[in-house]
Amino acid sequence: MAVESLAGNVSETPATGQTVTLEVFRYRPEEETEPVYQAYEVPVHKDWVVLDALNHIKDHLDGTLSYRWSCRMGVCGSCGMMVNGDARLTCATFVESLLPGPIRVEPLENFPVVRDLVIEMTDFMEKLESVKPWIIRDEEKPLEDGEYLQTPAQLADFEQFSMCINCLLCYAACPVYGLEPGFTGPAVIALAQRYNLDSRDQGAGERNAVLDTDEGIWQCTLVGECSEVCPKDVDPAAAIQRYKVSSTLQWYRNLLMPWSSK
Amino acid sequence: MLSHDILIVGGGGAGLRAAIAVAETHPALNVAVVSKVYPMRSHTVSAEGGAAAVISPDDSLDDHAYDTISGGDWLPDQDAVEAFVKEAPRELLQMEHWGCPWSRQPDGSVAVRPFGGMKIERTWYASDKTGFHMLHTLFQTSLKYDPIQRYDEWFVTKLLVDDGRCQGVVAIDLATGRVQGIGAKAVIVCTGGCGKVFPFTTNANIKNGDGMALAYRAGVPLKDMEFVQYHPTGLPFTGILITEATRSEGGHLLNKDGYRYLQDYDLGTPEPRPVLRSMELGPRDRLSQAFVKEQEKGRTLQGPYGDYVNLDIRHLGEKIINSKLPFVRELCLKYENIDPVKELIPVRPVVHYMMGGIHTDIMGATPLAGLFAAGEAACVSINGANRLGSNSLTELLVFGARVGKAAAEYAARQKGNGTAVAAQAAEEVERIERQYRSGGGKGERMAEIRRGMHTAMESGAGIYRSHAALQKSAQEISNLQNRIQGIRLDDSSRTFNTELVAAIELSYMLDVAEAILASASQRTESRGSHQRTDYPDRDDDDFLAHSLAVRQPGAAPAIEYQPVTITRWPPGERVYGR
Amino acid sequence: MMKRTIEPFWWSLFGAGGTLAALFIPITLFINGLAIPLGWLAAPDYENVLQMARHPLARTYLFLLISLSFYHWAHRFRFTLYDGLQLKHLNLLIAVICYGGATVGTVAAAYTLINL
Amino acid sequence: MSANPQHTPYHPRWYRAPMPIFWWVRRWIHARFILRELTSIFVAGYALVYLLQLRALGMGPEAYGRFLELLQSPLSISLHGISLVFVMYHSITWFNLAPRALSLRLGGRRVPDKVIAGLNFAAWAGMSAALLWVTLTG
Ligand SMILES: Cc1cc2nc3c(=O)[nH]c(=O)nc-3n(C[C@H](O)[C@H](O)[C@H](O)COP(=O)(O)OP(=O)(O)OC[C@H]3O[C@@H](n4cnc5c(N)ncnc54)[C@H](O)[C@@H]3O)c2cc1C
Ligand code: SF4
Ligand code: F3S
Ligand code: FES
Repeated sequence: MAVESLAGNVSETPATGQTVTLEVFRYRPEEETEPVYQAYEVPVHKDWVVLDALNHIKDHLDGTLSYRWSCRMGVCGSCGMMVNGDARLTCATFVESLLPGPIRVEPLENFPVVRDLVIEMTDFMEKLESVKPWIIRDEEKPLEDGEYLQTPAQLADFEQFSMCINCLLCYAACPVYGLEPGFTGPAVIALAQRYNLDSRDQGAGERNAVLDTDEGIWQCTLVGECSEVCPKDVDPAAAIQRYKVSSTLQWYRNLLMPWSSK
Repeated sequence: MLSHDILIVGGGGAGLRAAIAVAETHPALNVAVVSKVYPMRSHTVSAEGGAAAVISPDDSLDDHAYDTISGGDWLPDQDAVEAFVKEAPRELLQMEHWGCPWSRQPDGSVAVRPFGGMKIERTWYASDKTGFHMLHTLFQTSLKYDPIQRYDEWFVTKLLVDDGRCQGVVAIDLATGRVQGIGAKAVIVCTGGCGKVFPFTTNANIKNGDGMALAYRAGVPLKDMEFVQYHPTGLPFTGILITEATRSEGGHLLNKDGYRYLQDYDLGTPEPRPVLRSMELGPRDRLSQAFVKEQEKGRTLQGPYGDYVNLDIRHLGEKIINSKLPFVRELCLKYENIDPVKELIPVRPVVHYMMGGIHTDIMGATPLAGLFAAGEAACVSINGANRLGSNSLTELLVFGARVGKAAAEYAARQKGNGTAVAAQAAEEVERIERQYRSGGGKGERMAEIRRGMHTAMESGAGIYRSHAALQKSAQEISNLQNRIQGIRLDDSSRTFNTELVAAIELSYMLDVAEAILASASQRTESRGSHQRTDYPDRDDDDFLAHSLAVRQPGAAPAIEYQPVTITRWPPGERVYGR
Repeated sequence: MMKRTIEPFWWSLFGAGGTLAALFIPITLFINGLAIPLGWLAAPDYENVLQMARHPLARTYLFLLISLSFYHWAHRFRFTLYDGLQLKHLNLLIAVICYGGATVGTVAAAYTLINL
Repeated sequence: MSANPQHTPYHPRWYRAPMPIFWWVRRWIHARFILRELTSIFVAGYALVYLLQLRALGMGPEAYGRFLELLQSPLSISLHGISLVFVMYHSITWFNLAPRALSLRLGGRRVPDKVIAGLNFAAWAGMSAALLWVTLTG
């Protein structure tokens, strides 16, 4: 007979008998101008992550709660929220680690809230595009000539910065972004650095125009929280810091040898 | 009404590749990508293992074709497979030129790894986050093409068809709740698979078969829907995938006695090192079926979330695991609290992939003029009765590029939309508006219907199927089709109303479920992933053919058949491990 | 390519000052501000100290340490005022006070050390 | 909840949480950051004291003696005590962050961050010992 006992519908997993309270940030623009907190009592299941608890609320208690999620495996980057004040991926944060609760769930900080736990992120998308995150070359090699060779060491130079899932936790954690919404911000700078450091790319100069500016890297005061909260160890703070070093060297080079710059 | 030359529904690997193909081949055309999630959230992001294409000198296109065809139990169309294997290397190279961080050999050339069902190592990989890197590379590259516009977080509810051709869609802008018709000369559906029809799946929340249902409702047949791939190694409870690369790097599957049980199922004899097309590197359908047999013999282990077996990669050592399978380790540590360097990984078969989908030809055109499809939502078909691991990511690229060109050529020849289309759009807008207003009502919760569907699909369309179970499930789905009419929606807000979206997705899934069950019950043979306990043998006389499910409003779908295209590989026995 | 910003210049002074200060200030402060006044260490002889401080290398070291520490402060404090007190709108005024202060300190240090 | 919120269909009114002026007292990690930034006051403050000491040195033995006496006052001792804590905090945070700015590779492999930070701390200890030695023997 077929595989019958496939449990996977997360709401049907064994409960421990305990319950926990989720205090969820609610904001319904049609009804209220200020957010409120709504408490939900949710059963505790071993192996449940905070996202499972939210799904339980949505399925069984209150269908109006809105939030984003998709992969439930920490790679699509959509489920970032503030959990007890920390920026977290809710699909990677176990309920058990937060007992006895209550667990406070809020939208990511520093972003406008569209509704409930859904934040507005077009600002981020525009910034992402502004740094030209694609391979820029003076001359493209035809496909017939095969791949650009890249040694494992050259790959390692930028690999870490290519791991970003655009979850925005770093933006929620960075107070400078909260204060200065114009700040390009950690993930976008890390992405620019990912291309700058790629041996196949020649576009660093073009990206500099956006990054080596007061709204770019020079806005960052190395709070470092961005790297602390990053679920993928991208270490955007390091990306920014190294960018500052290379920009500074370039600055002095231009100063001392103006003829060498383009 | 908004309007574009080409509208692509879906911003996953297939959709983005198609968009770039349009922008590159017909830069004068204006192309838009509509996606219900930001493109980089699409489920392509979670693919781990790799993408197949012939690159090493001892490999050949014929070998890749043969592996694909035999892996698909001779159901793939061989002309499509030949085109696929031929264009695959170029597409992956193109990804390299666009910046995809493929893993490398010491000399700097691209590295390949072996994969299940493959005779020669030909899987390109970017660590074990291949899909992630491909999707982000495609998305970031797409940003450089000005003709490509995006509708991020817009949810398509209907295809507009008039005068025998598809001329646009209606979609909800989630942030504002505005329902909007978008006209187009050609529409390409790249909405991905439908794993969420089943309860236990590797698929993300967004994989609801939307595009399949949209096409099906527009009268386009769904092809080979009975072929649902179970991946042999998912984590119990979450269904998170442990990539096949664990096995290609040398992982072993062990039953409760620590025995490599695959040797009992005609998959070869155990060797300490991985052997291609043998044992753990057999095809997914055979491995998943072997699990069920072990289960019947009582040789699996019991856990809180059902039976499981163990995947052992400890002998690979920490270094290999960290360099080649870091994501696997991360997932195990984060979601199961086990360290695969020291511990066994509990795994069980899990619904993973749809071989079937929207019926298209080799260029991605559907029988409905102006409607095209590619990616997991489509069935070309190269996957036949069982897809080989790492062929899908390549398929997104090859057929994404093809469909983009084909749609662009078609669109360049078309004139604008007729007036009837606007009226149709207005009608659909009104229908959705009514649904908004129905919020706050009484009735059954959506979760009940979903649970009913899950139970029906699991018992009827699991790894092994039978006439009786399929009939019962089909009846159940038809009941659910009625029940969903009266479901309760709490939310009447226009702003980011995810409940309304989920309700529409559920209705899509019921349509897809109906097609799966009907196709499965008509196919009275066993082939690849479709195993009938009552018809255990392959039957080439009657079923060397694709099933086509055609929607019949208010009744079960009609199933038609279309012969498989055979070019150079006459049907043979599938041999693994010998 | 044209540079849009002079930030790299301030930042390099900030960085250099931060590093020198991190290496040398704690021990200098400990010796001169605590250990000697509290009698844990014997105060070195006046002439000796003067001789040592007059060495060209010592003068250079002292100049850099003191001046760059000022610039380190100027840069950091400027941003602390921007962020910590949200005074970004006083941008120019704050910058003039901070970097100006450090420059005055630098001139004073140069004057003192030359005339030592 | 306030009465009568304005909302036009199709234009969601976003909620923006205001950032309070003293945002950094709400959370320890942010307070820690502000503390780190404030160490600069103590760095510059001590640099000034040191400069004054050098000035006294240049003005002759009496002036220098008076300055040393001043340093012995309880007020001076306590200010120096507090300052020491802050400048130490500066050094520790500075060296811990150093790996962020530096990416060294040796034989094709990146030098681990811990090693870079460790080298920094070693340099700190070495320099301190050297200065101490100069003072004692000088
Ligand atoms: C865990 C996992 C691992 C895998 N590993 C591999 C592997 O190693 N190798 C391999 O070859 N294959 C692998 N696969 C399979 C492969 O990843 C998928 O088949 C493929 O990514 C599907 O891509 P797609 O572009 O067709 O769809 P998706 O990437 O799923 O994208 C679908 C798009 O359609 C949009 N969409 C859907 N419905 C609507 C709607 N109604 N309105 C608007 N937009 C809509 C979505 O927003 C999304 O942008 C894996 C799959 C899974 C689940
Ligand atoms: S850098 Fe890290 S925290 Fe920031 S968006 Fe990327 S993955 Fe998320
Ligand atoms: S937290 Fe913010 S200030 Fe810089 S180091 Fe990170 S971006
Ligand atoms: S749901 Fe995808 S990252 Fe959490």
